Amino acid sequence: MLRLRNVEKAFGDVRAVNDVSFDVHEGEILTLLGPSGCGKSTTLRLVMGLERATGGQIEYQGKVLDSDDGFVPPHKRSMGMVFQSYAIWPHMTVAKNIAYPLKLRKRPKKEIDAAIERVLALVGMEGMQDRPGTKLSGGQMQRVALARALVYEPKLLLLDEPFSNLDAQLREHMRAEVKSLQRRLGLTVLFVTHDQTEALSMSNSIVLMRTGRIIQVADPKTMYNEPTEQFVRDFVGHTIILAGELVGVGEQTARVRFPSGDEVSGQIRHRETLEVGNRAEVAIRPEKVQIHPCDSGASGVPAEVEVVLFIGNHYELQLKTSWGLEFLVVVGVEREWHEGERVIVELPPEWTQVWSVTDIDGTEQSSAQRQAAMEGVV
Amino acid sequence: MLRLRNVEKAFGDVRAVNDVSFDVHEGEILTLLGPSGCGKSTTLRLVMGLERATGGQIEYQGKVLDSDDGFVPPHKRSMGMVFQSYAIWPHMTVAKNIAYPLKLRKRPKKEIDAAIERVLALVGMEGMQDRPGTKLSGGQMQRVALARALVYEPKLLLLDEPFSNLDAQLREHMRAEVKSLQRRLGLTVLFVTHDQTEALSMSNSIVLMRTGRIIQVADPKTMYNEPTEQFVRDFVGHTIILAGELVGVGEQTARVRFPSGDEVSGQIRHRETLEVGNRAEVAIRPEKVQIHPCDSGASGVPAEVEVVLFIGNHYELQLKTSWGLEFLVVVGVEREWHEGERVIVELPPEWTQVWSVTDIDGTEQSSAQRQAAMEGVV
Amino acid sequence: GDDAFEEEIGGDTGVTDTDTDTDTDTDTDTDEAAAGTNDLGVAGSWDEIVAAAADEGELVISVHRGSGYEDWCQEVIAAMADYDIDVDCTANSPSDYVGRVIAEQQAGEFLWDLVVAATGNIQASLVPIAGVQELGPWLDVLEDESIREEDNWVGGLVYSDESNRVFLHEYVLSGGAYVNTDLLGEDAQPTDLYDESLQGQIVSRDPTNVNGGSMSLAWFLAQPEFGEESLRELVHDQRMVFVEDPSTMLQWVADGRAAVGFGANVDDLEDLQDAGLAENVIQTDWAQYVVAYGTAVLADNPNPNATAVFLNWHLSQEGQQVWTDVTRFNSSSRRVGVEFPAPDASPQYDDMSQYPPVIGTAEGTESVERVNEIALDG
Amino acid sequence: MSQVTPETVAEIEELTPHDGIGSPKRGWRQRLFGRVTRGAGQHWSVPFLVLVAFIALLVIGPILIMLQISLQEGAFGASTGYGFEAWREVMANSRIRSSLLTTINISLTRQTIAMIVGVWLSWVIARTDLPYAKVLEYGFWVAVFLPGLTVTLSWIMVFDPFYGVANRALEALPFIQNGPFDIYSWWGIVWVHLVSGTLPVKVMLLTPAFRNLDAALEEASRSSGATSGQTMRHVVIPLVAPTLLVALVLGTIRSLEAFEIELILGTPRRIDVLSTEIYRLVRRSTPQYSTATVVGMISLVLMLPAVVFQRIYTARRGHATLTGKSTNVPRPLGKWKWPTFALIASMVFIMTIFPMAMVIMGTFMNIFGRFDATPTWTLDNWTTILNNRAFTGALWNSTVLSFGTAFVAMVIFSVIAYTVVRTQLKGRVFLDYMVWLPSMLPGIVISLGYLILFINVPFLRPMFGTMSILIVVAALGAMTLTTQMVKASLIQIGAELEEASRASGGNWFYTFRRVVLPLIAPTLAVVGVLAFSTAVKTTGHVALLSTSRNQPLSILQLNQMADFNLEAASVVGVFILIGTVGVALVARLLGFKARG
Ligand SMILES: Nc1ncnc2c1ncn2[C@@H]1O[C@H](COP(=O)(O)OP(=O)(O)OP(=O)(O)O)[C@@H](O)[C@H]1O
Ligand SMILES: Nc1ncnc2c1ncn2[C@@H]1O[C@H](COP(=O)(O)OP(=O)(O)OP(=O)(O)O)[C@@H](O)[C@H]1O
Ligand SMILES: [Mg+2]
Ligand SMILES: [Mg+2]
Repeated sequence: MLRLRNVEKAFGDVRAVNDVSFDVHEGEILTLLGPSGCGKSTTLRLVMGLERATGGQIEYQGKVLDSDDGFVPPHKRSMGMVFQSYAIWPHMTVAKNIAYPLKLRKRPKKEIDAAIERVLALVGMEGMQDRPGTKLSGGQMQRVALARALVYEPKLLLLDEPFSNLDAQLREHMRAEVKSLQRRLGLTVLFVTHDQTEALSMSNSIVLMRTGRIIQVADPKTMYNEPTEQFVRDFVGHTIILAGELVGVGEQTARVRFPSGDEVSGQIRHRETLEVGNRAEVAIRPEKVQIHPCDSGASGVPAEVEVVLFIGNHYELQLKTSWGLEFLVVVGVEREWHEGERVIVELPPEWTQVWSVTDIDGTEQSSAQRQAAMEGVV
Repeated sequence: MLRLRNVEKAFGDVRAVNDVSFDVHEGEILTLLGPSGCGKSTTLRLVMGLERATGGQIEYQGKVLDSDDGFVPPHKRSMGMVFQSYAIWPHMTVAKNIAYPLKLRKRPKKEIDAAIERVLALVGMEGMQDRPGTKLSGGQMQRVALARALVYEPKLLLLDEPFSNLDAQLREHMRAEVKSLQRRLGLTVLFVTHDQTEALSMSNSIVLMRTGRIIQVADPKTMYNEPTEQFVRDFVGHTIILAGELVGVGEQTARVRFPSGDEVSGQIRHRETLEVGNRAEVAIRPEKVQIHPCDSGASGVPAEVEVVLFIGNHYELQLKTSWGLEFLVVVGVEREWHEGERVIVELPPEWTQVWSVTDIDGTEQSSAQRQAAMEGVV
Repeated sequence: GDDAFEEEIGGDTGVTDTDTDTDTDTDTDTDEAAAGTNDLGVAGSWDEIVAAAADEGELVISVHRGSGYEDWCQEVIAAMADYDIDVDCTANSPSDYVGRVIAEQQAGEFLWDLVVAATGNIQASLVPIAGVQELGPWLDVLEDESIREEDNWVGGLVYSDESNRVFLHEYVLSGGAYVNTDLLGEDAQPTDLYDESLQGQIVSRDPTNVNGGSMSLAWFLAQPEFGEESLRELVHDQRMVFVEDPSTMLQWVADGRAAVGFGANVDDLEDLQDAGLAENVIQTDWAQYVVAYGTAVLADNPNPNATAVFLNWHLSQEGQQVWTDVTRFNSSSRRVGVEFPAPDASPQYDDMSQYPPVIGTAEGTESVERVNEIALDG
Repeated sequence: MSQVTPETVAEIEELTPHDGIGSPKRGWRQRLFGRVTRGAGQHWSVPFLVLVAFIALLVIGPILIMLQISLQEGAFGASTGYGFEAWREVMANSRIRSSLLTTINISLTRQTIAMIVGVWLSWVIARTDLPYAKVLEYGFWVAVFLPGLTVTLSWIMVFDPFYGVANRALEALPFIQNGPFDIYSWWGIVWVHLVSGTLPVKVMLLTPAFRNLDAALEEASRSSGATSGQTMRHVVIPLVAPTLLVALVLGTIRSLEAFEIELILGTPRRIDVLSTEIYRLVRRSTPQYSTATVVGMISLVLMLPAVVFQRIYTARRGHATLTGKSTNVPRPLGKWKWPTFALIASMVFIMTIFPMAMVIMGTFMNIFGRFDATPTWTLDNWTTILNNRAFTGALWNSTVLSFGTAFVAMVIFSVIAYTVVRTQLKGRVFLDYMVWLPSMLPGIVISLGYLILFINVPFLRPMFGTMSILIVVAALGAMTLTTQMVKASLIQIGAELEEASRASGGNWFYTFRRVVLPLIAPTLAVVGVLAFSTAVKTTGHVALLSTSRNQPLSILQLNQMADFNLEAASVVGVFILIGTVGVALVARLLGFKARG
């Protein structure tokens, strides 16, 4: 339905979007994911026609929207958009903001009134019709922006972090509503979010971007379980990374020894770069790790509980290995953990991956550097 | 350190903040939590002095800031604030935005330059000094806003959803930085967030608000495990609610029978309102529920798996009981679940609570109403 | 010099072009010798002229700006309506008017038939470039023979200069010194003004402005016993004070802020005295001057027959009586037999030599310019 | 796959938002004219170029004509060739040099005071919880419409060194012998200018700009520890700088042009300014157009750098201050609330109520300001005017002229402003500069240029003698004000507000009408009303173009003034006042309604 081919957008020297190609199929939810400033909003703006691409081609429903030869203006694209900055018209009331797309389409007044009421109820703002657009709380503005995009049921919805200022309940509710709307009306949604839960749970496929480029396109499960790059692995979900020395490389698995002498084995990623004797990274999702009391006799890496964080339905434990590496794991609430307690961390080999060590600059900077920067401040 | 007493703020007819009293102690992180539009931002603005309270009194470090008798203007309050709307000055570059509070304090140029560099590194935006304030992505603006508030190390930091537009990685990083800064400098933080994880994990105490009023003030664990009201229970974390008939009321526990004939027992909340024969609500956190395959012989409520959502480190199952009630549970990834599968839901009595049925309008409207509203739209 | 001058006129007025268009076969403007035989573009007999005038149906007149002239326009419109001539009568300030006419004529546009106004500007600017026609031939075609007779005009057929283009039909007596009788005697003489005690006590409408007090002061130039040097002395050594408007000047004199004032008309004084003010102020019979009002036909005027009909009415005794009745308070006419509304305030037509050169004639213009220069010096 | 038609391409490309910010390494050409052509950047549009050419003809035409006149030697109309005689004469003239200095001095003093006080006033009116702010704002509007001459005479009554009531009152005090005030002085001129126009106009123009300011930007500054003054200096003023600069440059241009007050108050002390010099030159028996034009050109040359600076600064720093997240929270004045109100209300009294009372009273006075006249009161002035047979026609002409001008100004010029701010069309920068020109030569000089232009250009010639020519000329007179002010207010509006409309399916016109127009409505109301009142009061520009058929009230008033019949002229002034005040009221109500 929507097809981007080698799309590029440069603002002067800044290449906000660089050689981006992907397809969005009818009726699907595609999520753009990536670190702040990676070009997600710019991509949406290009699709909407609010910016003209400096290169490449955008097609929609078989028509070329943007190429070297021509450009279709936003109002002829029949898409709907929620802006990251809301773009609530300050001179209109809530009702007028929402009625706007319908008035444009010359719908009868009665229908408009009914639609406003429905959609306001949908976003939980009934009775706020006559509030001026400037006298709303942040979340209310965001909901009005969402209501305005939903009210006229465009075929393609572009949502730029539409729930970022909503509380969890409302956010879940809105997610469900959007998904349900999308199913009922067969809408296609191009979605930008910084919330991984949202990205993983809502999307049919995910486009992961970084500094303007696409790194991986995949469905949520694949992206989570089979990241093609370290950057993807680290950006999507949490990963515990333990560096050690490669002591054995097999067909599918490899063994790594940690400074403490403990060894673990795991699945090989990017085999070609692994050589015995080199340093390697052992990566595992925190929820796959098993934590045992130190007297349980389980095998694994010994560590000490440094911090216990309560996150409602689970604990986050900050652990520290004997050689000083710190990492977080997530554990259930069945058992209480205490700071200072010694534990054994079991890394089940089927969930453990072994990567060669490369530069990790996914977030533009290593945490060590950041740490240094912060020390400076205080 | 900061003390609010019966603070009230009315905008015309709208009582945005109503009879709010709480204390923030030196060096603590206090989080304001509540549904969108409940008056969180307004409370922060009152503390900052951007609005004058229409009633009550605000004290800070022993001085009265705002009362019927007087008012201390914002610039004399030596607090720092991150605005929900960022409020980046469009006529200044990133560096100038951040330097502003320091220039006001007449710090030497060298010190300012160093501080800017440090704080930009801290928010992961090094090298963006000379970017105009308007040519930034949403997340970058938010980080500049944060940097601007952190750079001059005010004693009291007011943060209004400061991470809402950041990706998970960055958000976690920023959280850690703020917490670490807060510890090092002994800052006091008054924090608004819609992210429960953030609220539960970062705060020393939480103030839960609703339509301008305080509902509960407690530390995170208490709030999660011992909500004083249904609203708190439902707002903080997820709750599975199963309605049934009270068949037995004991000292501490009660038994409830569901339409299917299955019975469960749980801890009593608000005893005085419970009477045998009445309808009652059985509430349990989704993570406390145990799901067993239907052939496992476990006891509990039978249900069918309707939807399986993959959330990275866990699954969310939407289940449906035989009498048609739908609810979500969270399960680990050890086992794959299939849509259509029949399961047994076990409710461990120690985590199960029994509440009397009252109006639940925590989010201003029941989900049934919302559902109805939405059907109307499509 | 002269050749270039002639060329300029011929070229710029584009008369040759217009001639072919408008059936006039002789060049009115460039060849003065041929003016006598000039075909004015009027029909043969008077009846034919009147008929042709009705055909033209239009007449465009510019009249002096100020009170009464609009009323005169209404009279003209009424009178010409009898001949089926529609009169477009516009009040213009003469200094604006000449610029306008020159610009139009240079563009080959000949829009005006007649101008009836104070002659100063016309004499100075239009006469030298033959922007107005020689009037004699026009008088020759008029039905009313009395108009052509020297005896019917006091002083004969007088023109602003020897090119006989602007016919002076009215002299208005103006000026005089205005003396505060409390400070100076009723019979104050011009020599009294040189008394040291009057330094800073003499006020004049700004003589650096053509229409200001310069005309009264020109009187000093014309008197053999005064002349240029003593005028300089009067203006500079006696520290004459300038004001912009006559009413202020008179009020200053009346209030004793000045002893003597120049640059008002007797009607200005009369207005004040009617209101019971300035009763201690008298107008002297010295420092009076005469302004000429003239009638002229514009070059290549568009409606020659109507022009003739108008002149026939305007210069008749009846027409002159109308002029005298409706224009200024102290208006008069050179036409014999016309009654003046204020005979005392009218010039003594039989002895014009007692006045300085008539303003509106070539010499008058020159002397005013000299006063300008003297006033501007210093 | 269907391709886009060229028309669609043209349509959108015109409307692609642009920004004036470029990399720091730009050459003077770019700084002066904005971005240079680059691929998808600027583009051509034939209809737009035709419009630019037409405006260039109307704007540059007269100036070239005036330039030519300034080079003519000899009397106007009898020129003997071309040369620099007039220029040399002006340069050598020490009087003109000192007038130039006085002009600069008076203008700068006035503008500085008006700017400082005006910024404060409009900020208080727009951004705080000042009681009756809208009423007070309207009070300043009315001050602008009062007839300048009568107001000047009213102030003479107060500050005249001899009988001025202020001096008399002070002399009643035991230790003061002579009242200290003298209206016939440099400061007297400055004062009357300030209260009768300079200051109220600033308030009028600046208030809407402060309204379109997101309150959070100010709040962020105060939260960072800035005092109100610091916030003003570092945040508020830079943010509204585009509007401030336009108001400042325009104000300066206007003050170079004004001469009535200087003529009355400056004459006794021989305080001359360039505009009075020009006035005198064209009033000579042989009008000295060449010299007058040269003097006019001097003020143009004086202003050019300011105009260029204004454009460069705005292009570099023009930033949206009204975005899709804006909040509008008035700043509480606290205990200063009522004292501030009292101060501003007394200013409104001084600038509006007092002079307006004097103007109206004056029309019923036998001799203006003379309460000792018998009879003191009379209806004669009214009967004179009402019985004037030209009155009804002139009233009608004025109505047509002023509504026509306001319409052209608001509709056409706001589209031009939009084009300049929001598109990448080739020629828009040229247009932007050009728009300044019509106000840069005094009306009294440029009117001759218009006359010559209109009779010499074949397709303009038919307008001659009709109302349309007056409307065109009056509109040109209002062009700078309208275009530049609307431009400045457009700069304040975040592009996303328009984008949201286009994303909702609104085409350009719908978006303009429903989003842009309401947002700039307050400014538009101000400039519309100013255009209306300038048109209704205009004399200089149209003096040479009106005939009896299209003569407006203002020219009729001139006829009264020619006789120094101030009282009757005031009657016409009252009609003008009533019309403008009424229109202003309606415009305000509509403007605020549109704005919500
Ligand atoms: N200037 C104003 N005038 C009138 N009502 C206002 C104004 N500002 C806020 N409100 C209302 O006051 C209530 C509280 O607003 P506030 O901004 O404090 O909410 P909040 O808790 O921060 O919500 P959110 O999470 O959506 O940001 C809201 O219902 C809002 O609509
Ligand atoms: N108008 C502009 N001029 C120059 N650079 C820009 C402009 N707009 C955005 N950028 C830059 O382009 C890059 C991509 O911006 P974009 O808004 O698409 O990011 P994003 O992925 O949406 O980020 P976020 O999650 O923070 O919203 C950023 O580095 C940003 O600084
Ligand atoms: Mg973005
Ligand atoms: Mg908020």
